[in-house]
Amino acid sequence: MSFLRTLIPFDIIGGLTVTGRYFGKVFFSANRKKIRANLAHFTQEYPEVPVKLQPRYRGRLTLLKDEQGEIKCVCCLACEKICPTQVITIEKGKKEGRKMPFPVRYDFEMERCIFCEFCVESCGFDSIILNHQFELAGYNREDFSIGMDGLGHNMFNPSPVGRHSVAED
Amino acid sequence: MAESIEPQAPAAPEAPMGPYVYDYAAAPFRQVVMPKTVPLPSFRTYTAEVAAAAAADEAKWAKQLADFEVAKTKAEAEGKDAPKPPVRAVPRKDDNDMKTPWPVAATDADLLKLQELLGDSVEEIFEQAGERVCQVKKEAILEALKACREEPSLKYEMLADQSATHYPAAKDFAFSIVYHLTSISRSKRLRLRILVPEGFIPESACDLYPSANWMEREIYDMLGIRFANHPDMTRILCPEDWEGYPLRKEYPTVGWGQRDIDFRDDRGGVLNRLAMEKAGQLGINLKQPKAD
Amino acid sequence: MFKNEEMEINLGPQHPSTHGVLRVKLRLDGETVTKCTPVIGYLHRGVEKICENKTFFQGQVWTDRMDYVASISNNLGWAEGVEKLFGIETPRRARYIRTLLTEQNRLASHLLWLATHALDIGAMTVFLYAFREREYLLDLFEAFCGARLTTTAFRIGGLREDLPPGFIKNSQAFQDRFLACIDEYEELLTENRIWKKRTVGVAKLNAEDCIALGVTGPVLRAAGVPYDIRKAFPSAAYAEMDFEVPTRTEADTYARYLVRLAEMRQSHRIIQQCLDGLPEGPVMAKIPKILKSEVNEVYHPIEAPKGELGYYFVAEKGGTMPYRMHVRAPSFVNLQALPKMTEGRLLADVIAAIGTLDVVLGEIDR
Amino acid sequence: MPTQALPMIQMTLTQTMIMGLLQIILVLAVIFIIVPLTTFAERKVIGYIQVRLGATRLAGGHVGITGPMNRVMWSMGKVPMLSILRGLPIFIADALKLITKEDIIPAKADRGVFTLAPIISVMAAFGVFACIAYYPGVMFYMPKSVPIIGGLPFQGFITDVNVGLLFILGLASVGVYGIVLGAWASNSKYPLLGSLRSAAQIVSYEVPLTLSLLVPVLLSGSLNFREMSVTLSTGKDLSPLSMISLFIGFFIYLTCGFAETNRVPFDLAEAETELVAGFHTEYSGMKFGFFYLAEYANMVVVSALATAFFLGGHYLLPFGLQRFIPATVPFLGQPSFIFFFGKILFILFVFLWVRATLPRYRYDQLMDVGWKWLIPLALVNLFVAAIIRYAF
Repeated sequence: MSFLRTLIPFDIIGGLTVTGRYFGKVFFSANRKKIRANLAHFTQEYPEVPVKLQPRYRGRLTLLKDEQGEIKCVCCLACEKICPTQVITIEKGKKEGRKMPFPVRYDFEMERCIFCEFCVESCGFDSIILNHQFELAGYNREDFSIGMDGLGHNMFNPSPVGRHSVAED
Repeated sequence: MAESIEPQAPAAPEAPMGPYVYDYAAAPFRQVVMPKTVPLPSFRTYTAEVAAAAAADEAKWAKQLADFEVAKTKAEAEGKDAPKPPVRAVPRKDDNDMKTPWPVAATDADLLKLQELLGDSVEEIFEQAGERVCQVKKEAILEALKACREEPSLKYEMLADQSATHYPAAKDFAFSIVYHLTSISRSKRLRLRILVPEGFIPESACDLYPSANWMEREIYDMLGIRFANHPDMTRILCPEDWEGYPLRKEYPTVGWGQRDIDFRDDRGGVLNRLAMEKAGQLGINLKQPKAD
Repeated sequence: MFKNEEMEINLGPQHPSTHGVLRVKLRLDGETVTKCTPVIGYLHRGVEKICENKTFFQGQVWTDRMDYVASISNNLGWAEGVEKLFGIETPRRARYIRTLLTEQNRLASHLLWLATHALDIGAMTVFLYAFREREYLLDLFEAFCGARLTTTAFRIGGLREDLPPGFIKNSQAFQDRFLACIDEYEELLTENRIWKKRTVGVAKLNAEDCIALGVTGPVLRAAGVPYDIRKAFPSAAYAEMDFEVPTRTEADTYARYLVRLAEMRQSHRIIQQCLDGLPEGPVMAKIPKILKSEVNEVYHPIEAPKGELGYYFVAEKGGTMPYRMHVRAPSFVNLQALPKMTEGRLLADVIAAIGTLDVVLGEIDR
Repeated sequence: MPTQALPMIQMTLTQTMIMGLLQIILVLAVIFIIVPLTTFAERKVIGYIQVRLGATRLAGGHVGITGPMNRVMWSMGKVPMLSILRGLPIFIADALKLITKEDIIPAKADRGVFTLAPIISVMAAFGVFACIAYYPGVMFYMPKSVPIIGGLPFQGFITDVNVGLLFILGLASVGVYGIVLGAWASNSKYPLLGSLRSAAQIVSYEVPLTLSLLVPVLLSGSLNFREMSVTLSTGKDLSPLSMISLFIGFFIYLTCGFAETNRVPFDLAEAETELVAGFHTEYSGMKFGFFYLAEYANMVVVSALATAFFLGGHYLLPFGLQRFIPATVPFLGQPSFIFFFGKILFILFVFLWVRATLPRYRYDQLMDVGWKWLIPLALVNLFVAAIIRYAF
């Protein structure tokens, strides 16, 4: 009996059935259905179809402004203290017509950031968030050092490289 | 013609990498803060501390009473109102879910059995945070491990973990080595502890528990404690030629050779100013980048 | 007339099937291994030293990066170890959610193990099928804590936030389809003659050797020892869960494969119980903002997917940082058994043995 | 039947050479199309089996010649048209990459042998195609207007050797020298192990392969590729029982074919997870490309042999079942180029399908399977075939 079982490879046929079934499924569905339909394959066609991120996704650190366009940060330095890799540097300053302290400098070194969101957790004024950017690559180290000034590449705007990953919230 | 006579400007020194170059040996993050205390949990020390604290509290109270008496008699003598009698300070009770686990006297049968077996070799037994701790003399560790492993009422079959801690502030020892034993059949755990001075070579547990092989190599690698009769006492995680033992307290957190050059572009010269200030305070040799 | 020499060959540190930067020095007589020496340390980052300089709150992010395949298990060990150090009682809902996530992470880790182990042995399709399910789990982690691998999921005293809306529904959707997926892997592998030939009787390690070498986890259970820390020293909400500890007695690679598949089924069961019986209540205990420790030392073991993961803390009086932190990494101890498993066997069995030990180099080298 | 008897036409030497050259060019062109297409198909088939899409980036993205069309399709929320062919140009890209890559020869390698080895491999693989009949007769006649060769028949094979099968088997086994020599010459440890495995494997699997091919030889009574193919396919002179023998022989042959071409589950010579890349670890550039070409050409050869001898060759039905369709039926009863290539493509698909499904044998187990199972089985099958041939 076992001799026959060895001769007739039912086990291998079983495996081939599983893979063959998937081949058929994907072959007949992959290129015919609309995007976001119930596809048999699991590949996301990433640059063409935007990635769907969860609301709590931890991306790049961003400073927020309130309705008047005023920076919300009041320089309590909680984020600077709690940061496990010390990537935030804040310098306190004064500004005309503002009672609370004002950050003259808010520097963020993304090259060492580990995206743990401790800074956001420690912030008592909801003045920072981690946005939904995950495409954060750069060509040189200066690209990873982000401050309050700088054209298009600062703490308020999303990084210019991440064109496909900014979520709408 | 005038140009050719003019002496050539001396060649500028080679530009340092990046905006700043630190004197690594003197860099602030290298300044190691050595611990002042010996955080070695021990029921004996704890009871002594509690007793001392209670005595101090009592003495303070007695002093307050005495002061009050003095003040009272003084006030009576001067005909003023009597001062308020002192209130004994009640320890502040925090409203939170924390119950600090203090060491308590050993009541577990295993610990008592171990003390009975080993006799004088046992220095201390106690329990803390639900864990059984037995501190034995450093020469008797092999004997203690053998007892734990082979005594039928103990039967700790597995050496789950072995590690060591550096106590530079301690006087008569430098390291504690802990052995975490597990009894799979009885679902129990036990911690054996020895205190060894610098340079002492404890016996290896490899013969009794082969799992100690790599753990002891790691201890040697990280803290520099050698073990006698170990089959292969070499470094395991660091390279063979590594200098120093990283988990000792005098070893700086940032290893030798790490570059501390800031690669960010300096916005408005703020960083430069800050760094110069800091360097001036610390007396660090901070070269300025070449101006171009 | 002919010179007869043994050949020394370096398997790694760059090699397709050493799961990272493991280097195994092999001495080969033909294809037979006569001596096998694992060399580790290529990924050593000094986590223990770093954690001595970070507060109890901050140190958790380094645990993500040890066993990066099962980071939630590592987070659980850290959080519960620190809670044991301070004597913090965690709310019941938090413990249930921790159990839920840890078990989901165990599934993710075992799926990755199955994927890479099968790929090592040559079955490349199981890799993608297992990754498909793992992707779903990673999306769940992303929904809960915002990251897929480096989760930093828990906080000392409980959780940062409650479960996000839709989490339970999505988990239930995963639960409903997962058992069929395991059946699919079994269809591809369990009865396959080549798979059986490559795994049955390969890399044996009997119970005595396992215990002597400190080997824990599925490798020990496949040798017939029903030692599971979730049962023996229950933490989180495992004491309230109803599950079995699957064991086999063959102690070979095939038995470990079956044990891990059975464990995935048990994890599925635990997740279902967590989802059904999730209690209401707060998720964070009342603790002071800055934790100051007393002189204490604890060793807290949990059952990570690879075996016993232990955190050993020494705390000083009034300290906000651990005086000493040590990790008992399961892969580190398990890897000691590699020479015993492979010496005298063929080169291809070394690959199977590395795969069946399920080593993660981030955890071994720390 | 017109296909049975070849027209005997006296040709001059020049005419023979020119016709031969034309046929060689045609065959080479077919090889150079089908082999890269196989690599593309490998990406796609294995991709689909593994619930992903395979290669889609070339001619599938927003840029390039097909970019505008794709952009429109994506913006409409649909995957691009012709998307089953997305990524098709990758076989051109592959070839370009291999040709333009730096050709590294390790410092301590034996330069001559190192260069010779891939050439041996690729020559052996391509030489085999000389004896394969793609069509068992005249495909068409050259038009009269062509000078010198006007009016001559263009046959569906390069040469019609009387001992064609022997030639194929002999030349195919030369291919292993390429692997062994290349690995030895690279003076490295992993290739050495790979080549030892490969040599042992090919030597052991030649035996059952040849034994399983002896069944068609015995049944058809010929060694000529074209004659064997025609006899076995039409099944006119064969006993119906010979189908059993052919059926078993087919599976033995296919198993040995997997081993001969070093494909999963017998890809020990280049077992990626054990020996990094096996015998071609040190090869790069077009030298590696030659090994690559040889492997896929060998796959095509194995498929062609299986098609011709077991699966009914140029006719529709396999294992001599063609006898049930009379030759008078228009398309199905006639030999056709399409059937032959369709079956080759199917077996190539099986190669990929099996590659995606099965794990890999261990070295000693491979030997076990070869010597303890396949050789006895092939011998028994041969014996059965002999009985069928002479008793019925």
